[in-house]
Amino acid sequence: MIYDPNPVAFWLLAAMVAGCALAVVRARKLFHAGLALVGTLFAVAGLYGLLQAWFLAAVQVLVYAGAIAIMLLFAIMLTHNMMNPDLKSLTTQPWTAAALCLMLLAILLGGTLSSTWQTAPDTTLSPTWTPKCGFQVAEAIPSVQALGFRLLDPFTLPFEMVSVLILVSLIGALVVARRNPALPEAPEGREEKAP
Amino acid sequence: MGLMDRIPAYVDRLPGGSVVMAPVDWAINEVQASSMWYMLFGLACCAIELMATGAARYDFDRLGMIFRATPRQSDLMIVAGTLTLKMAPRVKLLHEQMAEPRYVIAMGGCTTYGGPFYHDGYSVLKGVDKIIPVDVFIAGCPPRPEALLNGCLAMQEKIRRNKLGQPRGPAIHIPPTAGRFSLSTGTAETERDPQIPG
Amino acid sequence: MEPIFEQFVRDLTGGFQVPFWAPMLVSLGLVLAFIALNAMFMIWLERKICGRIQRRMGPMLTGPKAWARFSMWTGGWFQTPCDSVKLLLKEDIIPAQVDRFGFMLAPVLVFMAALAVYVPLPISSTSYAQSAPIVVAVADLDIGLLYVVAITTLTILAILTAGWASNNKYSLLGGMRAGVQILSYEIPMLFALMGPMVLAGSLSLGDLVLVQHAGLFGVPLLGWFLVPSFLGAVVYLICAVAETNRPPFDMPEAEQELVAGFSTEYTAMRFAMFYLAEFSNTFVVCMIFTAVFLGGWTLPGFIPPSSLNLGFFTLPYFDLLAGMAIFFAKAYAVVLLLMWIRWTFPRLRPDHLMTFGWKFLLPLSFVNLLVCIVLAAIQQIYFGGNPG
Amino acid sequence: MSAIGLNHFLALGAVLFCLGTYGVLTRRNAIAVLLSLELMFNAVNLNLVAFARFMPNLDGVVLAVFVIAVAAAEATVGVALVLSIYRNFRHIDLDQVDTMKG
Repeated sequence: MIYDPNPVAFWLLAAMVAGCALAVVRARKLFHAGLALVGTLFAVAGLYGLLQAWFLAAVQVLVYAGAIAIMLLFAIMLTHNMMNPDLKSLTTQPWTAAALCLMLLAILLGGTLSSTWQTAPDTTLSPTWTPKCGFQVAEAIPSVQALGFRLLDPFTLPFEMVSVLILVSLIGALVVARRNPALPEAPEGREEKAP
Repeated sequence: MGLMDRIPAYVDRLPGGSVVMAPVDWAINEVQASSMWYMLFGLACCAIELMATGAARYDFDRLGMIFRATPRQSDLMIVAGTLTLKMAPRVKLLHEQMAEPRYVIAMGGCTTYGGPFYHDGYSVLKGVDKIIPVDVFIAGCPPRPEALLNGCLAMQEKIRRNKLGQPRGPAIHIPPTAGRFSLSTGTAETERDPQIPG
Repeated sequence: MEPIFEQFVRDLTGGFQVPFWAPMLVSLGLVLAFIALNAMFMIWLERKICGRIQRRMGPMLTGPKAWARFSMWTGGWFQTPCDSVKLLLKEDIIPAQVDRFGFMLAPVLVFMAALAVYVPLPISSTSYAQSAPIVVAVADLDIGLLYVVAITTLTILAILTAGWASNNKYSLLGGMRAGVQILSYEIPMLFALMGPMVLAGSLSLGDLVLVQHAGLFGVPLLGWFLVPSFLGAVVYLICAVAETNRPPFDMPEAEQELVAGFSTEYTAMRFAMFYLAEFSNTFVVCMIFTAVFLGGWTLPGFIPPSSLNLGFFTLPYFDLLAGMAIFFAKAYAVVLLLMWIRWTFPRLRPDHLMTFGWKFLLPLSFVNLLVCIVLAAIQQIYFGGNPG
Repeated sequence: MSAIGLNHFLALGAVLFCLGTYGVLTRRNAIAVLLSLELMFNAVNLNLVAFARFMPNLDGVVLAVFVIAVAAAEATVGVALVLSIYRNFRHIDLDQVDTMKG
C-alpha cells in the first residue's frame, strides 16, 4: 500500500513551516527571524518524522537547529545592537520580489502537480505509527542500520568528499574570520546605520 | 501581587470570610517566612559580619535563607554597612527592582541612624528608612552574627503576623544585647553552646 | 507484545480498552509530577550535602520540628516546597525594555526541552504476562541516544533567547557563555557516547541496557560499558556537568561577575521554571549515565522474577519494581557524585574551559571511540555478533 | 481532509522554497540572507525525503544527509564572511558592501 501519513499532523506541521518561514523573511527584529528559523527547522524535522525518517529528523534537530541556527544567532548577536529593530535596513523592493516569487511558485506548483510520480507500494513498513507507552516504537524504517549500510556501500566516495569539504570549509572559515593585524580595521564608533 | 491584594478584601467582607482567610494567611506567611532569599550585597564592615553569618558557624541556610545575586529573585534586602549619599540612589533602585513581597533589614548603627557618622558625616545618609521602608532595625556597630540571626528571626515573626490586603506592622528594633541564638534548634534565648556538625 | 500501560489497565479493570491518547496523557502527567517532586527532593538534598561539605547543617527549620531534633540529616525537608510556593506567589515582573516575546518564550522552551528529553529514557523492564521482556519507557525510540543529545540543543536556544531578550548586558554575556559552553561540550559528549553505541550496535537506550546485561566476551560485569569505555564514561560525566551549567562549569551564572547570568531579569514563576529545568536536566544526565554506562535497571547475574509470591498475596510486575529500584539507586549514586564535584571544585575560567573541552576532552573521546571499535571487532570476530 | 500524498509534500516544499527566494531577494542584511538560504535548503531536503518515502528508496534520505552536511559547511563559511565584512565595514548591509579591498 501507499504510505499514508496522518493528515492532521501534516496540516499542523505545514502551517507551522509556512508561518515560521514567513516570519523568517518578514520579521522586524533579526533575532526574531533567527528564532523563527529554528521553528521552521523543528517543524521540518517533524515532517521528517511524519515521513518516518527518524534518523534524519534527529540529525536535522542536532545539526541544523542545534549547530547551524545557533551559530547564526551568535552572528546576529555579534553584529547587532541588542534591541536594534533595523526595520529600514532589512527589506528592499518587497513588491517586485513578491511578484517574482509568486511566478516561481506558480511554475513549481504547476510542474509538480501536473506530473505523475511513480509512487510505489510500500511493503517494508507498518502504515501508521502510533506512539505506545512502554513499548518499542514500530520498527522505524529507514532504520539507522539500513541508512548506515547505504552510506558506506554505494555512497562511500561522496561521504568521504563531504568530510573533506567540511574540513576545508572549517579551515577556510578560520582563515577568513581571523583578524589580520597588518590590515587596519574600521573604527569601533561607526555603528551600523543604514541610510 | 495585584490579584493577591484585591481578593482578600472581597473575601473578608463575606460572612465567614475571615475563617477562610485565616488558614490562607497562615500558609502564605509560613511559606514566605521559611524562604527569605536575601540579596547579595554589602556596603561596609557590617557586610563582613553578614558573610560570617552566612558561613559555617552561624549558617543562614538553616533558616532557609540563601543569597541571590539579582534583586529580581530576592525577598529580603539586608542593608549592611554605611550608606553614603552617593550609594543611596542605587540602593533605592535595587529595592525598587525587587519583586513584591519584599522586606528590608537595616543592619547596624549606620543604616539605622548614621552611627558614628551621625554628627560629622557629611556624606552619610542618616538612616536608610529615609529612602526605603524598613522592617527590622538591628543595633550594634557592627552587630554580632547572633544579633543578625535574631533580627532574621524577628523578621520571620513579623512576616507571620502579616494579613493579606492589610498594611504591614511597625518596624521592630533589635537591641545590641539580644539574647543568644541556639544553633541546634533555631530558637532564640537558650544558653546552649553552638553545636557544630562533624 | 503489547504496550505495558494498556496491558496494566486491562489487567486492573478486566478488559477495558484505553483510547489511543490515554497513554500519552498519562505519561505526560507522570513525567511532570516526577520532574516537580524529584527536583524538589534534589534541591533539598543538594542543600543538605552542601551544608555537610561546608561544615554547616543546611535547612533545619521548615517542616515539623521533631524531624530536625531527630537528626540534622532529616531537618528542613519542607524547605523546597516552601521555596516553590513562595516563588509562585511572588510578583511577576516583566521589565519595560525587554523583548516581550523572547522573554516569555525562553522559560517555556527550556521547560519543554527538559520535558521532552524524558521520552526515550528506559527505567525498567518487565516480562510479566509477556513472551519476551519489554522495556518500560515513554517510548523506547530507535534513535534514543541521538534524540536525547538533539533535544539538549533546545536548551541552548532557550538560554540564548533568555539572555538576548532580557536586554541586559549580564544576561547577554551569560547567555552567550552558556551557548558557547554547551555547544562545545556537546561534541566530546556525543563522541563519548559513540563508544557504547558502537559496542551495542544500536542507538536505542533500551537495547544498550540489554546488551550490557548480556556482557562482553561472555563475562557479565565486563559488559557494563563503564569498563570497556571507561574514558568515555569520564568524558561524558565531565561534559554532562558542563551541559547542565553546574559548578565547576557555571560561568553562565557566575555570581561574582554576571549577577545571575541569563536569568538575571527573571522573577518568580519564570525563574522557577529555569531552576526546575536545570535540576531536571541534572537528573536526566545521571539517568543517561546509568543507562549507558552502569547497566541501567539490571545487576550482573540477577534476574528478578516477574511476580513475587508473598504467601498471602502475589505481587505482579515485581521485576518492573525491582528494576526501577535498582535504576533509581544507581542514578542517585551518580547524582551524589555530581554534588560532591560541585561543592568541591572551584570554578574554571572561560578560556580554560574552552581549552579543556577542545584540546583535552575531544581527543580523549576519540581514543575512547578507537578502543571501543577494537573491542567490538574482537567481540564480533571471536564471540560472534554484537555483545548482545 | 483527504489523504496526504506525495504532492502535498512537494507543494509545501515549493512554498518553502519560494519564501526562501523572497527572503534572499528582499533582505539587505547578510545574516538574514543566510537565514533565507537555510529555508531553501530545507525545501529541497523535504522534497528528497518525501520522494524517498513514497517511492521506497533510501537514497533520498542519504542525499538529505549530504545536504545537511554541505549546509553546515556553507553556514560556517557564510558566518565567517559576515564577521569579516562586519569587521571592515562595521555593518553587514549588503547594498553598502561595494568597495574592493575594504
